[in-house]
Amino acid sequence: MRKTLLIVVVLLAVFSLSTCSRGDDDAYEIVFIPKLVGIPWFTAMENGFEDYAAEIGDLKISVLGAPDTDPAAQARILEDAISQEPDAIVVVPNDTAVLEPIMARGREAGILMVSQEAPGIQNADMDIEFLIAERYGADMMELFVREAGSEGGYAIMVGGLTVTSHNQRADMAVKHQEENYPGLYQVTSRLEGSESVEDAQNRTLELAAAYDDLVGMIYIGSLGAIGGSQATKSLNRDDIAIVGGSVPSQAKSYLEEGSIDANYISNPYRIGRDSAYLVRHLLSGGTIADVGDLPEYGTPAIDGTVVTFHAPSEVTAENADMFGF
Amino acid sequence: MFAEFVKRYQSWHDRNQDIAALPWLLFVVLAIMTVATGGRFLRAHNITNLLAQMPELGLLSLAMMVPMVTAGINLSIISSANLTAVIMALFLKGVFPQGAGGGTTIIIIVGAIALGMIVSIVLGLLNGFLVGYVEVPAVLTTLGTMILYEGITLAITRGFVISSMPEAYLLIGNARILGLPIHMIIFLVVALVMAIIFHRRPYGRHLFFVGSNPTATAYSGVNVRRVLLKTYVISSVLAGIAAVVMLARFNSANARQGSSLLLSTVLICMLGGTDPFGGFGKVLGLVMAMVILQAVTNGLNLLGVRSFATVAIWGAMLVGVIAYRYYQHQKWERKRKQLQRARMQQ
Amino acid sequence: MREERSMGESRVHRSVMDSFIDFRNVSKFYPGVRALNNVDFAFEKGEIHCLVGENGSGKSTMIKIISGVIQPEPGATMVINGTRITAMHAKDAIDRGVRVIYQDLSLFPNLTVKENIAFGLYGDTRGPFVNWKAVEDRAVSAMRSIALELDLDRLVSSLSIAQQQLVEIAGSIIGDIKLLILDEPTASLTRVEVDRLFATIRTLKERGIATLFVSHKLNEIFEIAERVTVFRDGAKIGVFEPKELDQKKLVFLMTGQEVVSEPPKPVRSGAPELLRVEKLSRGGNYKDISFSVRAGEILGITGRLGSGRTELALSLFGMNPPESGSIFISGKRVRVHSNAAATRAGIAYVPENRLTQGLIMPQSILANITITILEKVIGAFRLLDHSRSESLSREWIERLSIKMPSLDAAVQTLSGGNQQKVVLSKWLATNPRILILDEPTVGIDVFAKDSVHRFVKQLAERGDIAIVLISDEVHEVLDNCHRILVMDRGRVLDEVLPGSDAEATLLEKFNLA
Amino acid sequence: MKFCPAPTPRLRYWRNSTLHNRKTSRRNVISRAFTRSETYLFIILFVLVAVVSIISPRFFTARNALQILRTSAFTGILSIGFLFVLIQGGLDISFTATATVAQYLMALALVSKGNVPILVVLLIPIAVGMLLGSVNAVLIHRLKAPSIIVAIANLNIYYGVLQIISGGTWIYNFPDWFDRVGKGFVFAFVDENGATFGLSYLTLIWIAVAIVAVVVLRYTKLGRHLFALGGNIEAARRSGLSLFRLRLFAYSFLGLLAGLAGIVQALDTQTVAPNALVGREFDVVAAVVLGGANIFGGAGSVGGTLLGVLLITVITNALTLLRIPAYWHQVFIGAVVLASISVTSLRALLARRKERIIDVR
Repeated sequence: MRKTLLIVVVLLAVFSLSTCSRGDDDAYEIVFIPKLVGIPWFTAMENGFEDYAAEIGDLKISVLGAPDTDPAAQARILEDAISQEPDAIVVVPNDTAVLEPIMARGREAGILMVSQEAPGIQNADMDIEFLIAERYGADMMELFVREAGSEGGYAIMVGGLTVTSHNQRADMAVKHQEENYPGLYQVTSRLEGSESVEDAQNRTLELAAAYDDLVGMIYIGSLGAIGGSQATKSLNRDDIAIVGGSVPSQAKSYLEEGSIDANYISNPYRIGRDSAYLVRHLLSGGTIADVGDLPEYGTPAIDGTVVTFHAPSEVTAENADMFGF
Repeated sequence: MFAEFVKRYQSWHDRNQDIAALPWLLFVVLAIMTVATGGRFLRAHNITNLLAQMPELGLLSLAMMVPMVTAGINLSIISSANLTAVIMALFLKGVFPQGAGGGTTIIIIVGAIALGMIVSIVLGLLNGFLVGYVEVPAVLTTLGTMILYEGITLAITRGFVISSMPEAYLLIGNARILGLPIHMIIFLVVALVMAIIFHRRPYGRHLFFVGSNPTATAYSGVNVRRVLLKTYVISSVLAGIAAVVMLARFNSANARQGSSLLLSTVLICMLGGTDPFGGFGKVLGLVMAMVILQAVTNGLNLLGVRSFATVAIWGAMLVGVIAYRYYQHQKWERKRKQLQRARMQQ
Repeated sequence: MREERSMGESRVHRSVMDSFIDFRNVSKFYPGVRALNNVDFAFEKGEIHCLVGENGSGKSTMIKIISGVIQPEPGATMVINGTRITAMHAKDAIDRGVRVIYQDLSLFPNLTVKENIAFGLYGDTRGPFVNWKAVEDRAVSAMRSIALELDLDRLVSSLSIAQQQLVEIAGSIIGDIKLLILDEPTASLTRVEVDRLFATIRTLKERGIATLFVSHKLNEIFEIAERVTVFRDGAKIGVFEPKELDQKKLVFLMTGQEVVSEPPKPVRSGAPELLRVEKLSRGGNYKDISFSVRAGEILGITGRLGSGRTELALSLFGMNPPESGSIFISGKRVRVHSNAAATRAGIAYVPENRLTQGLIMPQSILANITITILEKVIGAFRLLDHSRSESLSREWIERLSIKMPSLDAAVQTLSGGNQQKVVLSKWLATNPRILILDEPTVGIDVFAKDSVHRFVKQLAERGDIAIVLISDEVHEVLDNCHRILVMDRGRVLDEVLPGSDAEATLLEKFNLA
Repeated sequence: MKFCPAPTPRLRYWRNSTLHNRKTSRRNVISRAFTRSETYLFIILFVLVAVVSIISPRFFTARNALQILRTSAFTGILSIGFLFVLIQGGLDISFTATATVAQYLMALALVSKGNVPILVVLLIPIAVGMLLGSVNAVLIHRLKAPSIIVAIANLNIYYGVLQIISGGTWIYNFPDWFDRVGKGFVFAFVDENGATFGLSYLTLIWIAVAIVAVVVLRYTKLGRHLFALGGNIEAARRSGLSLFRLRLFAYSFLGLLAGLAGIVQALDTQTVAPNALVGREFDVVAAVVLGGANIFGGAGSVGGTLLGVLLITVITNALTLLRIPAYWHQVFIGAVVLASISVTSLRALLARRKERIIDVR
C-alpha cells in the first residue's frame, strides 16, 4: 500500500518536473567552468560573460564550478558539462594535465572546447591567454623593484602551494629577478597563504621578525597583500614593500594610505566579455585567424589555437574604481 | 514468472531490510533526473560519463567502509591515495624510457602499480598499528595521518602537479573492454572481491564482530589487534587502487587532489547502510548508494545547478538518511522488545 | 491467582498508615505482554523487604514504577509515605526519598569519589555554583556512615568494582532518603563487603530508612530480609516471613514447580587425566595453584570475588599468561600464549559476562555460534561454506534445545538462558577437551539454570571432556561437581568433596555464601 | 588521566588526616601531576620554546609572544567551544560553517546603509551562532545519530546555503570603529621602530572566554553535569539530568563561541569571505585533542586546550622563524599531533595493563 503511494508521488514529481524542463531555442549554449565558484574574481568574470551575452542576444551562459580548487572535482564537473551537450565549454583549468583527456572527449562529442589560462594545452579548440606568465612575473618583479629597490631579500607567497598557475607566475617572477636583479634574493622558499588574510598576515609578521634583510613581499593571490599590509602597518615597517594582486575595490583604501605599495591585477569583467566574444565568433563560423579586434582588449596575438592578450594592469588608488569589482 | 520474481524480491527484502529502500530510491532518482534533464541524462554519452566517474568514488567509498564496519573511520584515504599516486607518478616519469617496446612498458607499469601498493600498505600499516596496537581512536589516528601524509606529499612535490604519464598507463583510465571502461572493470572486480571477503572469508566475518563487540570477539579467540591492522591496510590498499585509477584518469598527481571526495565517501557509506557504530554494512548497498549519489550530482550538473547547491543538497540528504535510519531502527526496536517480552511471558 | 494473592495479604495484617509504599491494582502492559497484572505491593517504613522472582516475573517492572522510570496503566493507586500520587516521574521519586542502585552502577567514572558521592547534592543547593566544601563534607560523612575509606579525589575509574559499588551506596544514602532499592547488589562484592553492606542496611533501618532488596542469592535473602514478596508471571504470589520459608519452598513459589537436582554420575575408574596444572603463579593474581581434572570429571572452583578464580581461568585460556608453573594437557606440557592457541590445544572458556564477553549481541545466532570455528567451515576456494556452518549451528541448537525465531535473528532477541546456551554451543563446536565454565548461570532463571546444569552433567558422562565449573554460588558447585576447590586471595585453600557436611564446611569454614 | 579535576579545597581534608596522610597527599599532588597530559604538554611546549629561543633569539620576545596570543585567538575561542561539546560526549565540526554564516550576517549589517546600532551588529553573530548550534543539538538529540555525522551534514548545509545566497561576495571596507577595535590594544608598548605592540583586544576576548569556561566547567553545576553526561550517559539519565538541556547548552554554547570567533576573525582580517573559514576545523580538533581531551567525552580541561592551541601556533610560528621551508610545515604538525595522541593512548593502555591486582596471600 505504502509502496503504491510512493510510486504515485514519484510519478507526480516526475510529471511536474517534466513540464518545467527547458525547451531548446536558437541561442548558443555556453557552459563556463571557472577554477572555483564563490570568489569575486570569477564572479566578475561571469558577469562579463553574462552582460556580453545579454547585449548580443543569441548566447546562453550557464556556470558550473567546484567550491574549491580541487582538480579532481573540476574534472568531474567538466565531464558532466560535456554530457549536457552544450555548443561550447569555456574552462579555466586548475590543472591542465588533469583535463586534457576530458577536453579531447568533449571535442569528439562535437563541442567547441575553449580553455583559459592553460598554456600548452593540447586538446582545446582555442586557448585564451589573457595573462602571460613571463610577462606577469616580469611586471610584478619590476613593480617590486620600483617599490623595494634592487638590493635585499624578498619572499613570495602564493595562494596554495598546489596552485599551478600561481607557482608558474612565482617562478617567472623569480626568473626575471635572477636575470636582471642579482642584488635581490629570496630569503626563504615559497610560502602559502595568499587566499587568507590571516595566514598572509601571520606569515608576514613572522618573516619580518626572522629576516632583517627582508625588503619586501610579493603576493600572488587576492588576499595576500591585504594581510601583508596589515602586518607591516602593525609593525610600523613602511620599509617592507607590499606588492600583490588584490581585488581593486578592496585594495583601494590600502593603496590610498600606502600600506599596499603596488597592486597588479587583470580585469576579469573585461576578460569575460572578450572571452564571450571569442567563443561566439567561433560558434558562428569564424576562425581563430580572423577574430579581429576584441571589444575590450583590442587586437590579440594569435599563435595556432592560442589567442593571447595581456590584461593585467597596475591598480592605483586613482584608477581602482574603474575596475568595477 | 512475475510471481517468482516477486517471491525472490520478497525474500531478498527480508534478508536485507537495511538496504531494501535503496533500489526504490535509485529508481526514483533516475526517473526524476531523466525527466528533469529532458532525457539527456539517459543518453549514451552521459551513461558513459557516469560509468567513467564512478570507479574512483566507489573505490574510495569501499576504503571508507571497511574501517567503518569495525566502528572506525579512515579520514586519511584521500591523502594516502595522493601520496601513493605521486610516488607512482614519479616512478613512471623517472624510469619510463622513450619509445619503449610493449614488454618493457608492461613491466614498468606493473612495477609502478606494485610500488604504489607497497606504499599503500606501508601507509595503512601506520594507521593500523596505531589503531590496533596503540589503541589510538581511529578518528584521531587518521586525522593525524591525513595531515602527515598530505604534508609528505607536499614536501615531495613542492606543491607542483606531476603530470604527463606515459600513454600506455593512461589506458587504465580511458580504454574499454567490451564497452566497459577498464577502471570500471577494476572497480567491479574489487567490489566483488570485497563482498566475498566480507561474507565468505573468516577475516570478513571478524570485521563485523570487531565492529559490534571487540571484547567478545577477543574472548572468542580472534586476534582483534591483527584484524584492525589488516583493516587499515586493506583500506589503504583500496585507496591505493583508487590512486592507480585516478592517476590514469586525470593523468596527474598532486598533494591535494580529490579532497572534496572525502565527504562523499562518508555519505555513500551511510546511505548504503553501513552502520557508523560498526558491525553492519553491505557492499551491494554501498554500490547502490554510490550510483544514487553519482546520479544526483551528475543530474544537478546537467541542470546547471551551482555546486554549492549540490553541497547543501548532499548535506540535506545525509540528514534525511540519518532520520530515515532512526525511524526504521525505532520500528525494529519496538518489534524486538515486543518479541522479547512475549517470550518472557511464556 | 487472585486467590493466592489475597491469601498472602491475609497472612500479615498491617495497617495502611504505617506503610511507606502502598501500591494497589498496579498493571503494566506492553504490546502483547502483561508485565504486571493487577498487583498490590506494600511494605512498611524502615522495613528491610525482599522482592524475589524469576526473570520476567515483573519485579524489575515494579522497581521501575516505584522509581518513576515508567508509569503504570491507569487505575493504579499509589501511596507513598501516606501521600497519594497520581503520576510519578523519576524526579518525583527522588524528591520523595526513593533511591535506586542498579546492577550496572550509575557512576561517573571520570569524576572523583567525592563528586560521585555528592552528585545529587547539586540539585539541593541554590544558585548555579557548586559548593565544593559542602560536597566534601557530604562525601566524608557519607563514607563514614558505611566505614568506607578512600581518597576523596581519586577518580572512580581507578577503583575496583567493589569499591565503586560502595561509592555508589555511599552516594545513595545521603540526603533525605526514605527508601533504598538495591537491585542485585551483592553480585560483585566479597563476603566482607556483603557483611558491611548488610550492616549498613541495618543502620539505615535504625534511621527509619526502608530497603527494598532484589536478589537471586536466596541465602542472602534469608540473612537480611524481614519480609519477602514473591512475584511470578506478572502477579504477586504472596508475602512471607523468612522463617516460614526455606530454599526449596522459595524456589517452588518462584517457579511454581519443583526442581530436583541429581548429582553427577561418578567418574569412570581409570579415566585419563586431561588437565593438570602445577605450581601456577602470576603476581598479583594467584599463587602456587596445582590441580588436575580427569576425563568426565567436573571440577568446581568456588571463591568470592577477588579470589583469583577468573584470573586463573583466563590464564588457562591464554589470555592472562602465568609467570611460572606449567599446564599439561593429556600429560603433555603446553604453552598457551593466546586464546587462539588455547582453543587449538582444546581448551574452551565460557566467560563470566555473557553480555560483554560471551556474545556479540547485535549479530546473528549463526554468526555467534560459528565465530570459533570459521577456520573449520572453509570449503571450496577457501571460502566459508554457508550450508555447513548452518547445519553445524542447527545441530547445536537441537542438542541444547535453544528456542529461537531463526538462525539469522540477532542474539539479543533471545532470553538469557537461550543466550547462555548459544555461548555454550559456540565453544562446544570447537570440540574442546577441556571446558571452563565461569559463572555459567548468572542472571538466568531457575529452569534455564537447571537445563544448563543437566546438559553439563550429560556432557561429562560422555567421558571425553574435563570440565571446570567456576561459581561463587555454593549450591551450584555442590550439586554439579565431583570435587570442589576453594580459592581465596589467589590461593587454593582446600579441596572439598560434595556430601552431607560439605555445605556446612563451605559456608562456615570458608565463610562463603 | 585526561580529566578536569574538581578544584581541591585540600586543607579541609588534611584537617581530618594525620600528619602521615598529609605527606602522602603532598606527594600525590606531584605524582598526580604526572598522570595528566597537561603536564606533558606543558613540558613539550616549554622545551620547544626553549630550543627555538636558543636557535632564534627573535622568537623569545614580548612582541612575538603577544603576536602568538593574538594569532591564536580565533582557534582558541573555537577550541573552547569544541571542548564543551567534546566533554559532554559529542563531536561537532560544523562550527566553521556556523562562524562563517554568523560573521557574514554581521558583515552585512556592518556595511548596510541603515546604520545598525553597534550592539545589534555584535549580537547578530552571537544569536545566529546559538541558533545554528541548537539546530545541531536538536538533530543529534532527536535522531540519536553520531554527532560527527550530523555535524558534517549541517556543515555542508550551512556553508552551501550561505554560498548560494551570498554568491560568494566578499565584504570589506568596514566602518572605522571596527578597524580600530581590531587593531587596538588593551595596553601597548612602542618599540625601537616606533611600532606599537601590546595585548590585543582579540586576545582579551579569548582570555575572557577561557576564564568563563574555567568557571563554568569547574565551579558550576552545569559544568559538572556536562562532565557527568560525557562520563556515563545512562547514569546521567538516572540522576534525573535533562540530557536535552545539557546538549542544547553545549552545542549552542559552541555556536555562540563560533559567532564570537567569527567577530574576532573579522576584526583581525577586516575582510569577510564566505570561504575563509570552512576547512579550518582540523586545527581546532587537533588543538583540543592535543590538550588531552578525551574524544569520547567526559574528560578535558580548558588549561590543556589552551596549551594545545598555543603548541600548534608556536610550532607554525617557530617553523618560519627557524627558516624551515613551508613545504615541510605540515609534516611537522602532522607528526607532532600523531606523536602526542599516540603517547596519550599508550599511557592509558599501559595503565590498564597494570590493573586487576589481587592481594595474594
